[in-house]
Amino acid sequence: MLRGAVGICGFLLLWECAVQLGAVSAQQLCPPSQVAAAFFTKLADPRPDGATLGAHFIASSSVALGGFLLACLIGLPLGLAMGYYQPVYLLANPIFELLRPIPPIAWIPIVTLLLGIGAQARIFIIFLSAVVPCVINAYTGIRHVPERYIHVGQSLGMSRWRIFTKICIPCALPTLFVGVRLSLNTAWTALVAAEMMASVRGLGYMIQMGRLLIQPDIIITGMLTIGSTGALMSALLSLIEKRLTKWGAER
Amino acid sequence: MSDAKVQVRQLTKGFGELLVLDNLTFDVRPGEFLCVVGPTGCGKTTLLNLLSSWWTPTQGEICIDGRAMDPKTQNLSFVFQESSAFPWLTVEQNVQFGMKEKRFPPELIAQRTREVMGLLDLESVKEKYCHEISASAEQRVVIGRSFALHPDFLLMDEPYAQLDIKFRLHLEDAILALNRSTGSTCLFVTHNIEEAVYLAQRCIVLSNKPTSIKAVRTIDLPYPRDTCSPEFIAIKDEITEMIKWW
Amino acid sequence: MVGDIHVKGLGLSFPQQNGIHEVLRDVDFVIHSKEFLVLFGPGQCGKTVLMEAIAGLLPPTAGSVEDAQGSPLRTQELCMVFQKYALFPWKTCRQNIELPMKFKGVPKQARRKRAADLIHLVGLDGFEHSYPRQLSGGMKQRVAIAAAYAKECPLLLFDEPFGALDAQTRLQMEQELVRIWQQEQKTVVLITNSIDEALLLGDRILVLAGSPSSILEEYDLREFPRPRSLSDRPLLNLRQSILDRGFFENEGGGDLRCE
Amino acid sequence: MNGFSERAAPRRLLRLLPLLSLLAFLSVWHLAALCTDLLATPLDTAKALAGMLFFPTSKVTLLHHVWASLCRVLAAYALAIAAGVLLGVLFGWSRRFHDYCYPIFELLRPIPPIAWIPLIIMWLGIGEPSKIAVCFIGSVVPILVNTYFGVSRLDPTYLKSAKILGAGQRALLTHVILPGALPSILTGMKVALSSGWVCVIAAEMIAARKGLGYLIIRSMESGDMVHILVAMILIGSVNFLFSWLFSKLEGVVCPW
Repeated sequence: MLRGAVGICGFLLLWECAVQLGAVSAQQLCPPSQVAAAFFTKLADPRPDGATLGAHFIASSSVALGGFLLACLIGLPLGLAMGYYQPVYLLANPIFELLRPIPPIAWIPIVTLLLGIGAQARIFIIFLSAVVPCVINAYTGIRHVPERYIHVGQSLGMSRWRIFTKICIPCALPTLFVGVRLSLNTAWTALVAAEMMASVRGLGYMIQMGRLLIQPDIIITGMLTIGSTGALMSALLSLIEKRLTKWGAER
Repeated sequence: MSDAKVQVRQLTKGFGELLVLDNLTFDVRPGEFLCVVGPTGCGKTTLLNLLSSWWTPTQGEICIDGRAMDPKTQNLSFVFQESSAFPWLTVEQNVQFGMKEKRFPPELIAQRTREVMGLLDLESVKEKYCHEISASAEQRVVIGRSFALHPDFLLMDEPYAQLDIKFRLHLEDAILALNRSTGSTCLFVTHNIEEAVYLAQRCIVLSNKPTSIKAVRTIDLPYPRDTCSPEFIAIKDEITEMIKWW
Repeated sequence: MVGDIHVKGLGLSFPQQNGIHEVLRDVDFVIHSKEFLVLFGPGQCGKTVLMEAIAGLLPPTAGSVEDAQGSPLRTQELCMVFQKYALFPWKTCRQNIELPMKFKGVPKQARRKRAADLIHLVGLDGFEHSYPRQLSGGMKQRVAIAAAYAKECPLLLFDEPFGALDAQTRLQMEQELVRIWQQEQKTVVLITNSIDEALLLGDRILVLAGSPSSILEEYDLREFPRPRSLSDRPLLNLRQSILDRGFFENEGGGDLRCE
Repeated sequence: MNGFSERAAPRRLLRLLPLLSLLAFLSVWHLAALCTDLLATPLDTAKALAGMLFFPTSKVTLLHHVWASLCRVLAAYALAIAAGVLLGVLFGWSRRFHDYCYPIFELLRPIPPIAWIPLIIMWLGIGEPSKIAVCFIGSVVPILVNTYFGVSRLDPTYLKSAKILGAGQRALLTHVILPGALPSILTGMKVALSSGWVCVIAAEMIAARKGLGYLIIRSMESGDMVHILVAMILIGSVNFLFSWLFSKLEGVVCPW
């Protein structure tokens, strides 16, 4: 642990000296001290892009969580059903395979034209990108349930539905959570992209404005906030996962 | 003979033109402990999958108490070689899983759980999950779950093949005790001839592929059997000769 | 040619959160040249650690492993076959067997020829180009044995090589190992937790038990003719006497994992 | 799991379902296009796609854009493989290097590659280098993580066995560590390729003169729906092509 801290301090020190000693022009990169200062000033005053860091943060995370939860609510059951019931798989899979390769950011133009640049549009973009990992991992989770578990269920005379709910879903839970964490990550990335291209609020918009106004400290503050929020959400998610799958430690 | 618990008639299974099981016919008496032994890779697993209604036979039929076998109305249990204990349930929940699915009355479930957990000394690890207990304890959980149902027909596919020799002796006695106390009809499949002779009242010897019944050997030694006694050795050698393929 | 190997006062312990976990304490025995020695004992812990200490993978905390001249045993003079992961799945059988020779810098032609001989010796003709995942458990261990012999070293260590095989294949592989040992005279030390395997294979059996483990008993089986069968009376009596000594009682079922 | 194997569902009907769903999807698309004049019908999109591919109107043909994006991705991808595998092996292999530098990597990793675009544009302008840099960041992370995962998760028995067989440090690396970690390195490379592709499109959408991202943004600004759909289809199919090519490559590179 100690070595890790030493590593990070070294990195920050190196960054500070590089800028102070002029190795890198202050225009392009500002020292960490200035970034810290910008972070605190930005918390309070809305200049230069018309909203405080807090406002951006709330705008971003509310939209991200909205799209993410929607994606889980629709994607997970669909993936589970696709994994277990063949008709559902044959119906849903072709469309899914058709839309899957199109990356989230490619949806931004068409959604912006159709739904404008309001929160709904961004939630829809995030939903589209976050639903893909949910479906894939839910589907894989079910497909990788060991056959002998289902064999046991069948020899106990359990109906297909009970085998699905009492054996397949609990067994697939860990893979499900991998998918959920992946989709949170994708949602967060898609949000930043959407905000950078078509929005008036949010962290993505803030760093985009930072670029236009040549203020590297704003950009870096925005990036660090985005990074730490993403990490925070994932940490929260693994806490929930630990509680739900106490047995999670696979042998 | 009509008093047989399980009747298997002309059981045949082929995949395309590859014939795996060739016309197997045998009976299992109520409460009997029957062993099936055969050379490595002689279709024992195919037989087990058919007997547990996981696969449907190409030809022939399996009846329990005269009626065609049906997992919904009859109690069937299967103990695999690999552990099939559910990792998301604790040891106690695992043992009770079968009974709860068959909607046994609660007090019967409690009584049977105590009985089985006692015999397999799982009391100490009652609240633990599967990854917290040793492989032998986990397999005992599966055996407990199966015997707790007092099944009409219990199939076992070499349940402790992957366990240490020391656990094997301990488990063999536990299984025999459970077979006697619950009176369930057991069919035990194994590669290990000494194990089959130690456990079985009757032993079916299978031939190589396409598998058919080579011989049926009744073993009328008293329990518990001494693996070093001359009669035990004689029977073991006799069966080994029948199977020896190298 | 390294002669007898002396294991003197070998001790080994691992640091743990709550103090030291001592696994071995003053283990003393001699491995005679060209002998088939079996280290027999319960459970997994003590024996594998001892084997790795002899092989030089684990530095002992006390004592030493020396050859006849008193200099410490070097890894070049021995080879080891593990129970699982004995082969590299990304290499074909022939590549696995040629590997030790490649490391020693043996030229390609000589390697190819020696590998062919060894594949024939272990009875795997025709499987040169298949990958380990295409082979059965028994066949994989045959390749591992061939690879060990390819290193051309006087001492071979086997760490429960047939532990993962089914009963019949295990019996077959035990007979194969004895045949190969008799054909290519080398010193062999084998670990097992199966009493039958020890009786069928060993010239001498050393019982390793207790915690910390040490050599509790030595049995000499050289007067039993080979090939041995567990059905003949004298061997059975010996089996019974070893079991009666109750080396395992203090081990107990041990419900928690002993990795 | 073969939960379907023994079901008695009529085979014929099941085979029709995929066709059915595709038809449904196209008809919904068609209907939506008819009622809102914004969306282009599938037919028009197909015609436009064919048109742009085979009889280019503007001097910069569609293939130019695709080619521009592709070059950027592949250049960055090559760099990412070299850096990712090297760092991944270093992290997995030497304890000290891992302890000092891995936390820094962990700190920067949560920042999505797209969030780097503004900073990179400030540093490198909107020319080729900045696109390649963004794409590099997008690709190097998955490769590095998977290589590190592959190396550190390798079963220690392989290393012991190799040492016993007389392998030196260099031989350990080439004969054991790299081949052992290869399957997960390949997974990383597969993810990296599509993630790199996404990054280059994003970078082009923000500031570029050539490339699919630029094309789609220009169509958005001019409200030209057909070209947006065409660009989306192209972006999607290239991504699909990458993953298809990769699964073929995986079969050849590690047959075990």
